[in-house]
Amino acid sequence: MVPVFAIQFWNSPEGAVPMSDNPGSPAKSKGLTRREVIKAAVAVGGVSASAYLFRGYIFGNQVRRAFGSAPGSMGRLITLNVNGRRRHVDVMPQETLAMTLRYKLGLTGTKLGCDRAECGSCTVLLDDVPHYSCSVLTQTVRNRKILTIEGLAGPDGTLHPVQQGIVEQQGFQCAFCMSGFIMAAIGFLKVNPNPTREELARGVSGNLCRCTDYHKILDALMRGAELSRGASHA
Amino acid sequence: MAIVRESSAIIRDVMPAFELFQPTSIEEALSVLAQYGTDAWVLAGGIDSFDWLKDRIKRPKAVVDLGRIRELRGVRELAGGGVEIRAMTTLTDVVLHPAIRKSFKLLADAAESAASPQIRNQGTIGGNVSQDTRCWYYRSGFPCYRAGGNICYADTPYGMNREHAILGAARCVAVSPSDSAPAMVALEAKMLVRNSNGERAVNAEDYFIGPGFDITRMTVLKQGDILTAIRIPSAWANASFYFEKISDRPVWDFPIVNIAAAKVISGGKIRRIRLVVNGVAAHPWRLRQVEEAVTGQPADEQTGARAGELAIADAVPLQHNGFKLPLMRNLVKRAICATPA
Amino acid sequence: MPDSKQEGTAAQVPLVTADTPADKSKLVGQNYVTPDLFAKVTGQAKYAEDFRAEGMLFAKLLLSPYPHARILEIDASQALAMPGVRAVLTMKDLPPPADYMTDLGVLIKANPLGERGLAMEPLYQGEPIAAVAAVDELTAADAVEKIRVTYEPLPFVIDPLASLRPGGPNARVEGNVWGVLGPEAPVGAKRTTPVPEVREIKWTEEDFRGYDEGKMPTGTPTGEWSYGDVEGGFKNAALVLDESFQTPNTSHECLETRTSMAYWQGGKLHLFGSTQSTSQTVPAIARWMNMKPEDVVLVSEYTGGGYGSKVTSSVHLIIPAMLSKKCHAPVMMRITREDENYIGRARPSLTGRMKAGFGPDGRLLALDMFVVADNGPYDEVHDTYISGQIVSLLYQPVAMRWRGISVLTNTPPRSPQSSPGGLQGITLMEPVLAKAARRLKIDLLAIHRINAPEGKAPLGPAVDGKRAHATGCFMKEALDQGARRFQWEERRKANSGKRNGSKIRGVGVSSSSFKSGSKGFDGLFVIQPDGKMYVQSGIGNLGTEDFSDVHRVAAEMVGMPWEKVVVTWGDTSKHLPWTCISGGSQTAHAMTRAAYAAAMDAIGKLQQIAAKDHGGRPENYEVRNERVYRQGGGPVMTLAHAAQRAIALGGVYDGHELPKDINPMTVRSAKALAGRGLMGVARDNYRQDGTVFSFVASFAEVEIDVETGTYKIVDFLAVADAGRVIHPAAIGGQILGRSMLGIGHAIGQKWVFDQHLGLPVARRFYQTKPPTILDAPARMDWAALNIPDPEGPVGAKGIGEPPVPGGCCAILNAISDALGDDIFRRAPVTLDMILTSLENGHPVISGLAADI
Amino acid sequence: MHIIQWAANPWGQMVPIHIAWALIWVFAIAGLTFLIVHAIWVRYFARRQEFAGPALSPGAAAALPAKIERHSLAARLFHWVMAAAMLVLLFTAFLPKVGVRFSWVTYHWVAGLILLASIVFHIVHASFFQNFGSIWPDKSDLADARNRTLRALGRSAPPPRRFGKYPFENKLYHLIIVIAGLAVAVTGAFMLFRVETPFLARNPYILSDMTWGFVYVLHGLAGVGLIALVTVHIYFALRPEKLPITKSMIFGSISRDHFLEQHDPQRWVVSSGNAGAGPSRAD
Repeated sequence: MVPVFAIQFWNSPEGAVPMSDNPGSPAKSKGLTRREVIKAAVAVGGVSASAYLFRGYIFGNQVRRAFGSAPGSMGRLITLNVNGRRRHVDVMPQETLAMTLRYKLGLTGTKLGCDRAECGSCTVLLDDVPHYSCSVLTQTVRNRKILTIEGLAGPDGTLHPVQQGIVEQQGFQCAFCMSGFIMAAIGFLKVNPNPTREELARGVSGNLCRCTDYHKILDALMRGAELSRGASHA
Repeated sequence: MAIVRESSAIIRDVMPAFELFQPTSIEEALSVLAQYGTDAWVLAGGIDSFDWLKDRIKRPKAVVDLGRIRELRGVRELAGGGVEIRAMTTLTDVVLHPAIRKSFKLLADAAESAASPQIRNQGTIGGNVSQDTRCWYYRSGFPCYRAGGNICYADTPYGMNREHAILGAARCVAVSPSDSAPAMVALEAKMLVRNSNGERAVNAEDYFIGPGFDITRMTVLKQGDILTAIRIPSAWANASFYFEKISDRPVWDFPIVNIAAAKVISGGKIRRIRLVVNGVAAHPWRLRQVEEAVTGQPADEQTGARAGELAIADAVPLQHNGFKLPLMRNLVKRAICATPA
Repeated sequence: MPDSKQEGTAAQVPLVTADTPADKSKLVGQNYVTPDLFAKVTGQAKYAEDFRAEGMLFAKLLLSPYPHARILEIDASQALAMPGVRAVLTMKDLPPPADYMTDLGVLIKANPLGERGLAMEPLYQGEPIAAVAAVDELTAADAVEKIRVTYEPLPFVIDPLASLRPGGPNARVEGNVWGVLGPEAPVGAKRTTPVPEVREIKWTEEDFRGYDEGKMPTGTPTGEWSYGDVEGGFKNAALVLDESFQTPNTSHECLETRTSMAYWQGGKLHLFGSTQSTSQTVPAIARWMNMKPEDVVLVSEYTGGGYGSKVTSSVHLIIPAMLSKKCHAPVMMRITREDENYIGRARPSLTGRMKAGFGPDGRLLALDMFVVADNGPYDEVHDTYISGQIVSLLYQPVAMRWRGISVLTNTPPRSPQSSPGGLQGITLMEPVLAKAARRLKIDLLAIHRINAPEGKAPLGPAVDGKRAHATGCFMKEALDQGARRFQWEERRKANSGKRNGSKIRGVGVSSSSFKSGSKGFDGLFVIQPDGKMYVQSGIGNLGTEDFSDVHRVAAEMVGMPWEKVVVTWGDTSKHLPWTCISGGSQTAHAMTRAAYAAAMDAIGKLQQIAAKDHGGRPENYEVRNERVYRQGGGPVMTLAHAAQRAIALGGVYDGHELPKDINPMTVRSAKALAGRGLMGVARDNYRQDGTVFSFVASFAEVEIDVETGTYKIVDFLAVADAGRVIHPAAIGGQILGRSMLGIGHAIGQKWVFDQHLGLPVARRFYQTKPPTILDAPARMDWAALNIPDPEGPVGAKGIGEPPVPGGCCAILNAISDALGDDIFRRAPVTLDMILTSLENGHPVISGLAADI
Repeated sequence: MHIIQWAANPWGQMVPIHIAWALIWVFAIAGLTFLIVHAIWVRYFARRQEFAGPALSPGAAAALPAKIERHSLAARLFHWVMAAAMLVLLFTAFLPKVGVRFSWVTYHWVAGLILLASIVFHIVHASFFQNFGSIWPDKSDLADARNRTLRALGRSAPPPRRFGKYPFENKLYHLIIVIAGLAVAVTGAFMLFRVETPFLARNPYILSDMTWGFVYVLHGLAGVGLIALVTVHIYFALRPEKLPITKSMIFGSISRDHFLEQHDPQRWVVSSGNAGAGPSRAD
């Protein structure tokens, strides 16, 4: 039941190093003084909290249990497909996708608002379908296509039409809920590219905004839908 | 005089460590369940489970994720017009399935009224019908009857019980929060339950149980049981359906009362009918007397009004939920005289 | 059809709406892409929990299971023995509360009974008692469970009226009310505030007569003021109403919890927090930490909502700071949603008794208002007092008496929430106004117009013979504009009470107002030789966009295109000026004034430099279009060139000499920036006659299903008097967004407590019911009167608060328009109340307790 | 194995909530074991009972009625009502706990009320209309018990006297059942506040959680205790040598021969027919 690669990589340093999207990760800042590391880390913001990762190594009991011989028991070293990249990461059995994204892959655009599948700030797409990543076990999304807010803009920085719509309409206020709304909207538009305002509202109704700027949010998302249609035709 | 108490610290965050199993067949799943017994937890969509785990109230040693078992997914049309929905089919897939939309719109409407889009994308039909009650005392991890204790915090002189039961209460006054469950009972669904001794089919009506029968469970599922599929017979295919859910919020909320009705009407008269209300008792509440009383009657306001009164005849309100009586009465009336859309 | 007078006023009023065409030649009043937006849409924006530091530890809180108890012992030995656990923090580890000198030179004495962040006598269930730092959250959480605490349970009370009953329990061992009231004895007058103390007040059984019939009891208040002949007013009244009403406790429920991360470096504390204010949070933290403000660095570039709950949010910020000090490592304290429910602040419910006398024309002749606030366990909230002030301004009662008492309860701590006291006061008053209109057969809009404030309208009590007054009120104009856009009269005729099957329609309107500006803060920017304008912004970025918007005023004044303006915000190590707190709708007014002052300072310096180099007197030169021009002539120098000259000249020009009246924080920042270019730095000293208030007229149409008690808001409009409009998109978002917050108070947001256990049972969003996107009205629209405030150089006013009560009460009034009087006596109006009232033919009287 | 089930109440205090249900089996097995051991003992090891001297001159014996009343009609009614209630209570209480699911609460509290009423009746009846003392063990019972034990063990000891109205074993059993019965009945009465009844408003807050905990534990312990007691009681009722007594609980009387064989007319004076008069100690 344990995936072969997990066993192979079990002792490899690669497995022990948090993979991160940015140059500031401790893996790459070897040799810096502690102060420099803190500066670098804080400056770029996205460094993985390696401690969060290392629990299993510090207290091996859990690691050993994670390799129980019973049918279906999972290994901890897995590969995820995030924003089109293969990401090799060490994941505890009870770890949620939101935690893996935020604390191990440095993808902090996915927010935790309630951690109870209620507010939608943590919404990501799994195979194009919106899910609350706070309520998905990372171990269960191996070999699924994970898309987060960071994966939307093109390499040249061109925004996704839905992002563009928000920029044009000055949508959202504090924007803590924004990435969740954007992902929910994109997922909805994939199955319903030409929605009425009311339909789109239903499509993103699994997301809360406490600035309660719902009206302007819908203006922006409707504009985003319009731009998306244009983009898909082009 | 001071009573001094040492309290055990309570923290309602961070899932405790457990061992995760992702079997690819039901047999495998059953063997893990057998191996761990009461220390095992079956994970379907997880929407209900993660509350228990993150609140650290339930602490299984092993979590068995059914997500990788192919035979537990998908909808299959049965010869003769019924459908079989495998338990791990998501609510979204149920809502969108053409056969269900065509013949059993009642179920599609019920499933669509549940929770939020993201939850319907992840939550399964099996999980939705089998979910635990949302009584806020029980969910707080208090040692109430349902949690194996000896008290009901909701039905006390101070209990906050606006959302609680008006029917079938027995010490525990919690209600079933499911939107799809009443539809299942109305459609005479059969629930297929598998355990090490094999598979048995249980009528939806008997699948859901009340506190009088077993105060700690909402369904007949016991340790080691897995709900594998739900079979909806052709009995009510294309009947005229009525589903309505009343809740405080139009999305991500549980029903205060919901109603699922299947009717066969000809010549303006009700020939056959199944009426099920949820959110009023610990299990979907089938209105047998009402069904008998209105069969053969015209599907009109009068019949509806009489049916409504009859429906709440045995209801016993708690301190804060008296409004559920007129609400249930009015919904029954609507369900009877509503003309198929 | 609307009368000609309305038409008349309407014609003269400049209006900004969502569809107002853009004017490229201007910055002020135009939409633009704010400098934070790209980072937000791409997920790059860093909120407090998005920062990481190598070796970062994680903190978890141990919360009190009791609503009130004394802690006899905390035994953390087992927790500390766990591998990976680094430290356990309790109250004993926290610095003692310190006195605090405001920038106005007022000494705020420390409150010995105030909140400490960690408690040894927890006063509400969920109050933090200890914090554990460990290598990861799982270890920290497991460690929390290993801490043994020995409690002595103490009496507790959830319902303020229960505490006022004879022999009722007190929330604190010392008593149930604060002995010293804040704003009634304005601190501005004194140089030192008295040390707050707690005393006990009980009412008599006699006072409680009528409680069971839903009449709010009235007894000894802690605050009272009045003006005019109230009794006489009642005598002459054509109609006297005596109504009791209950507003809800509502948590702010910011989507971003008050998570924070801290580490120490070179003796300085670096805090990454979620706070509304930037500059003002530094002295607050310094006070809690007993440190010098210079040694505190706060980073808060993006804040996920505040609404008054994070004005500085400093109380709990110090926990990771102290843990980090103990562990010599960075500490991240991730506040969970449940933690936030407890420590995240809430709006206090007000129970109100409103006795109102109306003339035959609907004029409010006399008002006797008594409010009881559910204060929570800590520092006194002033919602009681403000509710009276706002009502006295908004409805201009000829004579009025206000009495109030804020009772301590063992419930989570309160704080201001968008329109603190304003929401409650107006929500207590509007149903009375609507009922009066029905009794007197007056149109609901008319009764609002006839009582609306105008010009420099007076408010509150007379302090040594003089009543305070507003700088200017355009409530009537807002009502008239709204009536036109909403087609008020046509709608009332067509839809009011119209029945369709089980559905009934109702149309409502509400007035609203709130204080919307302060003054006396500093502006600071530097025009550098690269030709760019570098603006230092001490304003918090909590979504209002003020942190950037207000500086458009300065940029426009010095003729700087926005592309060449660089705004620095959210990091106090980056030399920010002294700034008002980002709360209470002060910023738009206060900081446009400060920006204006800094711009005037820069313009003056530019003119002087031009005069030095090109002869003539400074006033012969003017600044526009990135250049300095000779009046009536051509440009003499670019701003880039002027910046170089300023550096060469030094002194006042490049910030080596600074104004004497600016705040020490601004001085520090300006010194750090000196020599980089031409500095605009000044304190806002512009005079202002009166207090600034904004106004909103809100209109709503609802459709109620009388068989289910559910209702939909089919249309909503809010028209605001918010002074000069700086950024239409932002102001539109504020108007409708804050209206929606108020609508939440009308349709469902609430607390639920078990009074016997003293615990909240509603802990989740699906239980406390914040409004969803599907609760939003099917149609929504906004407009803003673009009338500059008569006082001050810019005339901008804040708009964060006044839409809230308007949103709430437009709905309440629409419901009663559909169903008639006495359907509800509390907010929110939920389907159970509607059904029961219709069923019984009389309103639900379930006691005057908020949390049910 | 732990005896009490604890749980954290809403304030985090550990309070007992009920006994460990495993005790059901412990006491059921204890009861069975007792009767098996006793049956074997009687069958293979026990000697015939011998009593001191002739009880009564044949003449006096002949004067006795052929049937001697042992239980009044009221007493018999009470016994059987109580027995029925007790059985219902035991089954409704413990069957669901061992997996036989049914809606039991209503039967349980109704039977409980009946038991309560019959107990009250019995106390009044026994105290004022019966020889209250006759059921409580007295000195001579203890002395005789000692002698009988010694003789049973084959040691020399004077033969015991015949019994009064109730044999010592009856008295002992009654004593224990009084303790268990009162405990279960009194605690049960309080527990009526926790279930839906037509005549009481539910209020779990009349006692503190801790007090409630002990109420439930006491109820449970007495309850499982009664499993064993009732088993033993039924066993004796069915034993051949005790059948006359069992019959007397149905028909009310025992035969003169049985009376003469087992009972001491001086300790159980029947001639005058007034059961009220205390025995005369004349030796």
